[in-house]
Amino acid sequence: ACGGGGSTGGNPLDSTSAAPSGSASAGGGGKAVIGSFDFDESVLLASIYAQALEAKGVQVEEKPRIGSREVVYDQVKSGGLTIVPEYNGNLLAFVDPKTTAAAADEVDTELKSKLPAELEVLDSSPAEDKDTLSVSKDTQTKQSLNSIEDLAKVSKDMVLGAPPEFKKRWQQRFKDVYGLEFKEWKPTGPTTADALKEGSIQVGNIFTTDPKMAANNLVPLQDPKNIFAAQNVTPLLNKAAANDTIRTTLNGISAKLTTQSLLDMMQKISVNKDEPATVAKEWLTTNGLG
Amino acid sequence: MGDGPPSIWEWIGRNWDTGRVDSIRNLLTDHLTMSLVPILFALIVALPLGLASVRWRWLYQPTSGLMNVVYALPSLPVFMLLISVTGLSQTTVIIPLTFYGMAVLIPAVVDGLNSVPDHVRQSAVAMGFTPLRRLLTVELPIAVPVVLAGLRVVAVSSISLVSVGALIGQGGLGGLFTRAYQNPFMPPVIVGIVLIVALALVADGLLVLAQRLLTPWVRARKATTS
Amino acid sequence: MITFDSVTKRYPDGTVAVDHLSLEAPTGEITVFVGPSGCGKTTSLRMINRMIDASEGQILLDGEPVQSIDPPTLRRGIGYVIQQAGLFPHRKIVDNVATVPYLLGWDKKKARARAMELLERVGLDPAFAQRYPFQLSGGQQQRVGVARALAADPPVLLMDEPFSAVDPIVRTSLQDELLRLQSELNKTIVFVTHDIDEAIKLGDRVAVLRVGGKLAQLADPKTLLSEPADDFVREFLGHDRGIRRLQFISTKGLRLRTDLTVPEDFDGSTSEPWLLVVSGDGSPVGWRTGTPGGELEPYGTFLHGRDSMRTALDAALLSPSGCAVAVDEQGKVVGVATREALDEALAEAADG
Amino acid sequence: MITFDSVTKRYPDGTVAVDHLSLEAPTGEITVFVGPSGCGKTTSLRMINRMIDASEGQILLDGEPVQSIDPPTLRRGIGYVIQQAGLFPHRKIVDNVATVPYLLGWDKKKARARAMELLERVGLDPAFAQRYPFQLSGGQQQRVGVARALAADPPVLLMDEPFSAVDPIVRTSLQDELLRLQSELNKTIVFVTHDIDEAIKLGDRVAVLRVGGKLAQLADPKTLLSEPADDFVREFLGHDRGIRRLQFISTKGLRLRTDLTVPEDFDGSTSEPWLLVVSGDGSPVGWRTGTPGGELEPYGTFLHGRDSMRTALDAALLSPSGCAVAVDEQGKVVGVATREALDEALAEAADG
Amino acid sequence: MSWLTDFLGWLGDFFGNGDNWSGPGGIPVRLLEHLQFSVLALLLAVLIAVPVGLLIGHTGRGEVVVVVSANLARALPTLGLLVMFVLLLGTSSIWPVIIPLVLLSVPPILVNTFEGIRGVDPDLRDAAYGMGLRGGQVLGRVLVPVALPLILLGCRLSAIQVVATTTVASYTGLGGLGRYVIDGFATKDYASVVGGSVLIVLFALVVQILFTLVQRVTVSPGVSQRLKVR
Ligand SMILES: Nc1ncnc2c1ncn2[C@@H]1O[C@H](COP(=O)(O)OP(=O)(O)OP(=O)(O)O)[C@@H](O)[C@H]1O
Ligand SMILES: Nc1ncnc2c1ncn2[C@@H]1O[C@H](COP(=O)(O)OP(=O)(O)OP(=O)(O)O)[C@@H](O)[C@H]1O
Ligand SMILES: [Mg+2]
Ligand SMILES: [Mg+2]
Repeated sequence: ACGGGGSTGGNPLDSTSAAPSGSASAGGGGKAVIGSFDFDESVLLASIYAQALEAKGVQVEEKPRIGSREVVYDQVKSGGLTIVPEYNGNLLAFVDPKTTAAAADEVDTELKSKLPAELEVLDSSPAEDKDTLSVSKDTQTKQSLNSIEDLAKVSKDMVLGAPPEFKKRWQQRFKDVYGLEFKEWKPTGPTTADALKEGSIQVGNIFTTDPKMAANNLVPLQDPKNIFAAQNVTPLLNKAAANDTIRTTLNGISAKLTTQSLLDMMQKISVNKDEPATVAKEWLTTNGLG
Repeated sequence: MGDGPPSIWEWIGRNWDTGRVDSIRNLLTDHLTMSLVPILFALIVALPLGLASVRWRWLYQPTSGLMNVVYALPSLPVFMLLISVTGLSQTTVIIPLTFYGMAVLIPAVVDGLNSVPDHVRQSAVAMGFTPLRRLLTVELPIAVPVVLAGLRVVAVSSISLVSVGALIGQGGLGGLFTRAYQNPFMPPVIVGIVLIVALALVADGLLVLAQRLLTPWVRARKATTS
Repeated sequence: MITFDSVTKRYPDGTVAVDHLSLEAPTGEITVFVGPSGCGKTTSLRMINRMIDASEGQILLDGEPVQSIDPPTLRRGIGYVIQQAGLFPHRKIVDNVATVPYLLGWDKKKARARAMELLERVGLDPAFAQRYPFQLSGGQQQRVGVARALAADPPVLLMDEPFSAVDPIVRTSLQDELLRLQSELNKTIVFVTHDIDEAIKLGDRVAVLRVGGKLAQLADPKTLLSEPADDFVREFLGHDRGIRRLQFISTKGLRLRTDLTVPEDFDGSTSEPWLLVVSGDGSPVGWRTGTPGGELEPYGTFLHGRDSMRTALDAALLSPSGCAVAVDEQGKVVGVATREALDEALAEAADG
Repeated sequence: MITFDSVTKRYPDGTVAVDHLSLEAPTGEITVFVGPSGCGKTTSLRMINRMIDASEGQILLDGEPVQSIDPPTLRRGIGYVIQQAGLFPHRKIVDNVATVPYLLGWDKKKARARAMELLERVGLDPAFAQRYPFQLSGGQQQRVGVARALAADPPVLLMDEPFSAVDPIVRTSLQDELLRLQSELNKTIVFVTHDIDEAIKLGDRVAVLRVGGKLAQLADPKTLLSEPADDFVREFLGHDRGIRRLQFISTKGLRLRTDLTVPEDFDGSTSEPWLLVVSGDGSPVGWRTGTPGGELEPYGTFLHGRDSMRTALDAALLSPSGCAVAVDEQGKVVGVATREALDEALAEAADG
Repeated sequence: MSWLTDFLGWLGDFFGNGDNWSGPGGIPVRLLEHLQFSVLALLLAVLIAVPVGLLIGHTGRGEVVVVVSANLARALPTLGLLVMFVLLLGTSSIWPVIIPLVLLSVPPILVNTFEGIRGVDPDLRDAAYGMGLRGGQVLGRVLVPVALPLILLGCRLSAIQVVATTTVASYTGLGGLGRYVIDGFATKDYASVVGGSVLIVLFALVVQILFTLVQRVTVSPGVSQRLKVR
């Protein structure tokens, strides 16, 4: 769009309600507005950050489920949000769509250099939640699929299910890297796993931490060309609003967070329908961070 | 925290008042704000517009035509278009709902005023009422039942329409639906639907009650005819 | 007194509803405007209280031009009664009646007391006071309408077809009630109707208007019936003009014979062709022929001195003897009006 | 012939609307049901075409019980006219009239031709055929209602207060129209009204019902007026019963004098107290006294042999001479009915 | 004015983008999908509501159904109902979306059909029976033509409802024009949001106009003119 001169110019989807809310009397540890994407894992991570920071005397405001990265990123940049739990690989791909970095170190290094000045990322945690292209066990055996490469020959007859924003992000890269062209891109969102099971899609974009993966007998296809980069949980901060209390606390969390614990927590949320806040609290307590 | 999903009652208990923005209680408050404010605004705007349309008859045709068009506009795209002006705020939901309310209330005010029998109006004139006094003490009171009937429709549909706002993150209880869809789980959906319907019924009931108190002459008529 | 001085009303669309109307409605009398639909009756009436303003000419109220009075003030001093009563549906009967007193700023208590008094005056049970209009019948509503118009005791009353929406029986009783009230109150009443019978019954003077809003004739009812000014009026007066005229001739002067009555047990014979059999308490039983035996024949009665010649004639036509039976208020026979006596009276009436 | 054989209608709520009603409506005649509101007139009428089914007793149509006939079939053979005409708003007038012919499967062209014929018959301009009902006045709609009921030429016609929603003048013309039609068509008509005048004007026989659905009296109008069965009927018949009865007495036998007319230029004097001045073309001009000079006095006329004694009496009462002027259809003077002649005729009438 | 230029800019971006005009996500396809869902839902609603409304209005039995459904339909949140059916029935077919769509559009038609039939002047009904029309004929030849303006009004309100709900239904994965709005919102592609919204609004207006035309053609002037005269 035309980012014209007037104050109303630019993308209206920027002007989220996440504008800094007034003059909060900065307590001991300052003030933080923590946002999250509109899926449960992000809400969970944000809640872990929030509760840990609160325990350190930071005044916290939560803005859960704001939307996709496209929306949230700009909020952090503009200072509307202070902290967002990010995934280093996708963040990098977002900042620099042409990147080829795939390994965690590589990604982190590149990310730190490419981020605009207003933003910073803290330590990446070992906990990882990768995007995958997954198929049902049936499909896998029938089409003898193992990796995304195998998909290229049959993808023209297949329907891909993913969140709505997935297409815009990946369509071109799938084509460039693996030569994938799907018959149709279906915006399935949270119902992707069910859709796979029912057969209304043949390939689905599912997170590795999604407990539905195992529950529904789905198989993630290997990604030999590392199109999906490392996806370690990494806090994204607005530099101006951050302080050392925040940095230390969040780095402390990242150090203890593992893929398994993420999986466990997601299991509780997704299957047991526990509240992300409760699950977060539990984890903090167990790890002596609450 | 046990294994397996909680029952709907457990779920309500856990989420009722967590002190977080998306606790059911907070959603309820948001929902009420976003539905009641438009009802109020619509009434405030529709009264003078309705009065004007009755006084200057040529005004009615274009006004009602426009309101007909407004009423036909689907809410979601209107919310979306409005984002460019008002951003992702409650206002974005409140403005269209106000217009939908007006689309129902303006005709209601006009019908209400037209429901004043001509002979009643004439007698008021003949008895020496000044125009303003006639409007306030004769015509408006007689129009009340029809206006209230319109207001009931507006109240109920506003309350249920607010939930669509969840798709732009401003849906009050509608937030329960998007959340439940993200992490497929029925209790929030049920709670959302039940609370919204209950809110609507309560609002409707209050308006019926208001009608009874305001218009005893109408209630009495019903009692004798049924 | 209300004076129309060459009043013309031309509506914006060019319709001339009233055309140079000049007439007077005298104080304390009922003046009736009558005429076919669209002849300008309502328009004329409503120009008096300025619901409509005259295009030309002027209307005077006791000499003062109504144009010079502020409409709401003018109207508060003029009672107005219309067909559907125009009661306020949202107010109780008592408050409906007290509307103008409230407007005039009377004390609430006083206004209500006045309303209660008026309800009684127009023949309504005080229990109705606390009801709403819809709970009353059409006739009762009309009575409330009259009470409301009278509430502030205005000297002038305008009535636009007030009784035309009620059924004939109630209508008659409302007319009688109005005449009774007027005999007590002596208001200056202008009454609009399209029913010539009503006009003749109620009017001290009747103004017949023709379409286009021209005055065709202004006269007292009797003169109207006997001397219609032209074919239009004659036509409008319709059938039975001669018979209806009898209504204004009293039976007071009617010569009665008292020698034609016999008790029930009488069985002699006389030279008279018919005899009226009277019971012990003086009420009529029936006619018998001069010779005894045979059945009693039907008879018709009239209230001597109170009923009109019309009733007497009707009574005469009901009995084979051709004689009408005169009775008093108790229903006792006063005498018999023979055909000759009636003829005499009619001839006299025809002459004058 | 329609026969009510001890018919009772009890509504589910217990109301007895019609109570053991037995009467006959003879073929080719107009039978009128009259009575106060709620007396069961409508109920009785609607039991004939089975819009309502009788609770007890039966109704026979030319001897056949209506119960044995399938209602729609029965109704197609019976014309039905109601107050607001009940025209189909979505159909043009011509199609409204042709409704029953269409139902009976007539050819469309034939049905329309029949409809056009009927429109003319009831006195409507054929141009109305292509209009919709809302474009017609109440009286015109009512005419269409009658035309529609007659479309399939049913032998029986049921009419429920068909003319009560139109104004008095139109009403009179509709009544006249109906009588004219009936004189041509000779249908068996059952007519419901609450207006006794209408009943007397239209009915060959009048059935007076009292509330509760009991028959109070069944008689021809003349008998009804002269011999009401009881106080209820007498009360219901109302005022002027004697005068109205004259309506059924023809002026045919009325003795006329032809020696009382003089031309306009006559200025002699006679021994007669009054002389009728007649113009060159034979129409009456006015009364003059026996001695010449003085103004001409008003007069009243009646159509000799066509008008009733009521009109003759009225005419007599309009002139100071007490004599009624008999004229022919062209308005030419045929003779003069003196007061004596009238008295004679009235006495005769009173006797029987 | 910058607001307007922005707006026109977004519109230009959306409609000027050739990709938006072809393929499974192109405007013609989305339009057709929207049309299909709407027509299918409306058709089903009409098939259910009109006969039931006629029956209840004609016989006078079951009025409660009408009253309750009218109130409930206004109170029920569209989005909630959609999510509920999708959670209950999955997304393998369009029925989980079509069912709530139909559910929500039945009541306006039902209520208006019922009111239309019941509101017909009782004298008219009487006259029809009196002339020997049978029950079905009275309904078909008299009541329906006279009640048609109201029946069509009900259908129009339903159509409006269907168009709006179909848009919301895109949230649960249904195709149609709502996709542009939902996907655009998710990817912060406001041009797509604006373009989609404008398309939907135009679509709704066309539907509105279409019904006005249908009304003009099918309602007898004897009925519609009479309404005007009043
Ligand atoms: N506001 C108006 N504008 C134009 N013409 C009018 C208006 N009001 C009345 N008229 C016309 O003026 C004439 C007189 O109307 P008015 O109401 O005074 O008649 P009316 O004698 O009271 O008739 P009715 O007996 O029907 O009440 C009629 O021709 C009527 O159509
Ligand atoms: N469907 C019904 N259920 C119960 N009572 C009824 C019904 N229809 C009529 N009645 C009652 O039956 C009686 C006769 O009614 P009907 O309509 O035949 O009277 P009517 O003589 O035609 O009166 P009107 O002159 O007012 O038309 C009345 O007391 C009326 O209230
Ligand atoms: Mg008038
Ligand atoms: Mg009746």
